[in-house]
Amino acid sequence: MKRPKVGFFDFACCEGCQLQVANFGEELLDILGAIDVVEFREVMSEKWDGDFDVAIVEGSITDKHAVERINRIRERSKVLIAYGSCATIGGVNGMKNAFDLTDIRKYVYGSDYKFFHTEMTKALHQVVKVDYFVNGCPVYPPELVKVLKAALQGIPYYVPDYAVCVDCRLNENVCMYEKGVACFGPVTRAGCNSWCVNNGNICYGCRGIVSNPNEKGMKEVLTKYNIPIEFVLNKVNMYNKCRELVEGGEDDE
Amino acid sequence: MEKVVIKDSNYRIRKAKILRTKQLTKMEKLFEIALDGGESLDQEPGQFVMVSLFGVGEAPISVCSSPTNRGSFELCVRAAGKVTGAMHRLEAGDEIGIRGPYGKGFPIRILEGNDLLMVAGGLGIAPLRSLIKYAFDNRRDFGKIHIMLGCKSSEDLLFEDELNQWFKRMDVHYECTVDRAASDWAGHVGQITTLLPGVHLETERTFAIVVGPPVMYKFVLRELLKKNIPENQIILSFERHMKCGMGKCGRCQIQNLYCCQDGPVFNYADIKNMSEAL
Amino acid sequence: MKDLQYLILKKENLDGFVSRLSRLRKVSAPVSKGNGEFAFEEVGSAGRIELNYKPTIMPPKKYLMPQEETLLEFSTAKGFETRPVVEYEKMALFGVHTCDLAGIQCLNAVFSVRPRDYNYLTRKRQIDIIGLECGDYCDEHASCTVVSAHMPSGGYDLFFTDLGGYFMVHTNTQAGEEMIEATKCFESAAEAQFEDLEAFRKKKRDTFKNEVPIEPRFIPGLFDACFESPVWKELEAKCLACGNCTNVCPTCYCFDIIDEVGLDLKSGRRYRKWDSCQLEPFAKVAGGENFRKERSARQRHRYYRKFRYPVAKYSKFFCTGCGRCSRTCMAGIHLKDTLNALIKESDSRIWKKWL
Amino acid sequence: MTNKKTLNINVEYITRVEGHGNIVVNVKDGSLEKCRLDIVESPRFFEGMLRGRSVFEAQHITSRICGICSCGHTLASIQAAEDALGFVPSEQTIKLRKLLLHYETLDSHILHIYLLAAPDLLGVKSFVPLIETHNKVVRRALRMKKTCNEVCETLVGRHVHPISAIAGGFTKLPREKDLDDMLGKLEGMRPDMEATVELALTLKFPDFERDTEYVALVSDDNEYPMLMGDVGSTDGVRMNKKDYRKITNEFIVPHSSAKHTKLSREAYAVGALARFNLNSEKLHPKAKEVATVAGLKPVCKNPFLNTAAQLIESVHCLEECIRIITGLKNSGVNYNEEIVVGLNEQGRIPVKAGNGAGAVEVPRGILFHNYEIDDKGVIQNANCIIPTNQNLNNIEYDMKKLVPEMLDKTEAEITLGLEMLVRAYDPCISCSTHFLNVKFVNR
Repeated sequence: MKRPKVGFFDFACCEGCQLQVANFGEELLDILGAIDVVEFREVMSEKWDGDFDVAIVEGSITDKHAVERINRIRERSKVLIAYGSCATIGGVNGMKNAFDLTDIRKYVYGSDYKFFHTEMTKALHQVVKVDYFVNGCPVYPPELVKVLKAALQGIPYYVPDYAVCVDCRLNENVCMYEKGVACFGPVTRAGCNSWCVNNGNICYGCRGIVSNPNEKGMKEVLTKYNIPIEFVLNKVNMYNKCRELVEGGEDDE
Repeated sequence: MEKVVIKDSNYRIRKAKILRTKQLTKMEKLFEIALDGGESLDQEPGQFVMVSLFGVGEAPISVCSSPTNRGSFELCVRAAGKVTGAMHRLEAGDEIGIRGPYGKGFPIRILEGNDLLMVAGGLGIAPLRSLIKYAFDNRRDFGKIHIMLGCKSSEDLLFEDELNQWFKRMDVHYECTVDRAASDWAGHVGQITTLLPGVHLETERTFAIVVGPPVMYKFVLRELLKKNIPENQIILSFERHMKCGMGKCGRCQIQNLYCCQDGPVFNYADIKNMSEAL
Repeated sequence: MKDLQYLILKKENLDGFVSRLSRLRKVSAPVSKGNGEFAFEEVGSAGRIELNYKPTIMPPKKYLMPQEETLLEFSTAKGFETRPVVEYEKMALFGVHTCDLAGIQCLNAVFSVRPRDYNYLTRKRQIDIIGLECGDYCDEHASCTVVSAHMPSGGYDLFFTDLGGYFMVHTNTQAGEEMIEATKCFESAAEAQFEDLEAFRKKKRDTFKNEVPIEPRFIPGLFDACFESPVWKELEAKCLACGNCTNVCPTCYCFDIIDEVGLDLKSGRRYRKWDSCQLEPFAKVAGGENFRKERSARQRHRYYRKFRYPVAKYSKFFCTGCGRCSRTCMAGIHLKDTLNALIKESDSRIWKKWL
Repeated sequence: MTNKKTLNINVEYITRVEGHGNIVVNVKDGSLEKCRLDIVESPRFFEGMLRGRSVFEAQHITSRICGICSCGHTLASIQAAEDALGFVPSEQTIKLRKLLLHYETLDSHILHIYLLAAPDLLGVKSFVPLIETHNKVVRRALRMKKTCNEVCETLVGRHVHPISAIAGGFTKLPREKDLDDMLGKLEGMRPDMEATVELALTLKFPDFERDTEYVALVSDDNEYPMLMGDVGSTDGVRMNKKDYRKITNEFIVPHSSAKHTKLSREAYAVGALARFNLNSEKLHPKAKEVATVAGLKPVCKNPFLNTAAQLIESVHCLEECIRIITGLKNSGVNYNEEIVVGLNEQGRIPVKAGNGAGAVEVPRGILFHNYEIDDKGVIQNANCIIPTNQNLNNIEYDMKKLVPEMLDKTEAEITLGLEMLVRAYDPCISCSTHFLNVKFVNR
């Protein structure tokens, strides 16, 4: 069997998800036995001008240049994988959308702000067709392997559409609510093995919200535990602000 | 952790080979399958098997051929999920795994000697076809046979060449309707319920067998009851999500019933008060 | 006769028992997880074991029916080859409360009924179970008396009752006898000690009272009358569908079956993994239809799977009164509240008929 | 020089660096007209987004500035937050933070030495062909990388965006078996480290020097300063971290979406070489030994040798990690210090208005975070100055000196030389495109 040609690409992101690939250790060599990585700017100088069987794309779309580039990548790729929170749900870059874009540009660049174009942050699927989603900030490596295999097999991968609590309970963590702390586990898509709660932190919702959350019930729970709802909504926007964007969302200019 | 191979596992797989495939429509493909070593599937009409595509998973698929057809069996597969989607890429000669048959099929011994009104909507024709074929192969065991078929559009019709033959048969009353017709469609247009009022039935000796999507049942049942077909002479077959086929995994449960063991074929009288069933 | 089945283990010998046993097999027992929570974990001595614990976060079903277990190994490299397998581990579970013993008995019933599940049954044979009696309620969520799970009624190999300076130990099976033989820590029980046990049980009968205002034999009838009750709609508003209640339930056993391949895409395994009827995709079919889309229908289904359906199929409740589902529910859906609401609601309906 | 060469080099997207940068060089008739490092990374406005957020969320958010130095950002952010709140962390917490910082430095240096820099020195385009030709070396690199990742995972949940390190301390402290596990893995790494040193000593680095001012943390004690200290330079500057703006003197250049900096002269450099040049006498004896064998002496002015300084620091970090864990094993960990996240907001740490700065030596050099918070702990202004920003100006000056020295070479060779120079600094470009708030500075 010919190894499929795989390219890694990045847009606005921290490149931490790509780094997760290097963290596989020697297992990476097994993965490289199954795929032929032909472009991966962060660790390779090789470039590829043919088509890609699989494009793994990290980062969100934040300007016109990026829109053009992602469209070019899409055209050249049989399968496109949105890789990491920035790509799948907009991630932390989405926090920008809570501000007036001109205002935030002025804040950061001062009087020269006009040189620096930016648009509302978008997740990849809000710009191009996406075949697979690997959620998480950063991605959970076992899930990446799962998705990669599904892509190679040509079968769909369904991102779990149930709460992080499922895994969290199986891991026998003491529930954050028991400790009196707000946690996004109940409304966040599982698949990370409740990574953050296992380490004593709360779930921040980096994998996106389940498709049918009980918002009213969630608010009641917060009220019950005396947690200010405003505080929580602000926190949920740390990763999930782009949810509010309608497909092909508004540009500021 | 120790690991041993167990002989009597419920999850043992029988090897099978695809003998022939036929693309019926864009979404549906027919597979003729033979178990390894000439084993017989020994299914009843209306039963289903778990089909294994290793590395992809298992899916419950009802057998659409009649047990009177020995040596091989047929599955009509709609590409709707992971396994069924991948199955569409398989061709003659490919190997698959089979578990089963599972479930309760159509109650042949009870149907014998009676008239049959068989109503199928969409993919519902697949399980019903096993009974139709069985009844044709044992034609003298049954009274009148009515077949009413409904489909979204004429392009979606399954087993078209067979339908034409049924149409030509003198000992079968066959009608077909489509919701949307292509320009070359000369038949009925409209919901399946529009066919029923015109059928003449001897209600006391007629069994209605209905297989179709969930939305269809409500309307068809209303028509059948209007025609005074006794509740215990209405037979339905349900589709549910199944994983084990053995009444354990809980997926297919309809209140206290397990679709995989107590069904998929049910008597309307038994389930008419179960709100999860219909 | 009775005397032969009972031995005592002095408290100071508990550590000897546990450490000797742990040299023979893995021993798992309740330990503290902090914040007043407990979990069954592997121990090598009695040091970390909490004898006075409220039900662990996960019930012992995590050992009998692991969250993930391989059913089949396959290779498609040349033709295909499959091997049905069972994974098991020789172990002893120490300190299992009567509610959890009842839970294990429920699982035994499910997997013994035909078609029998050899994966479960083979593993079960390798697990010795040592019960531990409660003298008092663990907390306000427990409802073991309504389902009669507060008193020992089999399902164990050895059963410990803490009577102060020593444990009264009941031997129920040959596996239990073998543990006693192998560890040599036990002594025969004296008459006075049987009296202690009697006194303990008597006090216990006074402490444990039916927690809901209905006789257990009427519960199936209650549920028959309440399928369309508005109580379920109230749960719709509260439930977050996190699946906690089913995951922590000692008798929930629904599962998913998943294939996993290696990077060669040719060999792999088929395994089953716990699933939950509370989760959105559970009853969804490939065509997109979801047969229990509403959270109310899913919650209702859960309750019926505890109090109605298994009564017909296995002649027992599949609720053990352990209270875990209520304890774990951040939305505050509490089992006793639900039962009370159903009782109240059906009472009012009966009254309405009369008025 | 008789070379009347005309050159037009345009490297779009420098590879094997973190983030997007282009090199633009224009030589006309043998004289250098243009020589620039363009930063074309899409800006992400982190400082802007931090406004209105709780200072206790800052470390979680700023960790996302960069996946490679996320632990460094976390630590700088925590330091700034605690400074603003007037909170003093416990000794145990400081020990564990130092351990975390060493883990990340070790991890990052190994990644850079093996996967990013070594291919140039071995004349290949990436580590991928090395799988065939130098399988043992690649395996060793991946093994070391994985060990770093695993110990990080044990300590803080994961390396990329650590989970348990927050303002106030740690949400999960390593258990006895965790300490044993980490210690075992690190001690097991020593042979690989020795082999790495051996291999690195065989590499031939380009001969090039430029007189440069180097900036790094300095301190008066005997510890090689990474987490705490004042800011010092080889030109004799020494200032408190609070005065970081006087050191960095940021300014905007039109071709870059990242800000540039200068101190005593036109530019300065930070990073492993800067730290070595300022603090080499405080290195672990084993690291000093490597420096001696490699012939590296302060003040070394060859930027390509930053990779060598990274090697020396790797040895130092590994030994320091082993020392810290052994210490923790002997003293025991106080688990009462384990804190519950989120309860900060509910008064575990008294919240008051303030302005705090953090300065931490992350793998690529000194990193500054600065937050101004109100009396509810809400961030009013934020500023992060990234090592790569500080190096960009210096890289350009290096390039301007390097190009004329290479004019007799082919265009491909010059291009590679320039790329290697940029890569030697191990730039982290997505980090560097988070600019300061100009208004904030001028106020």
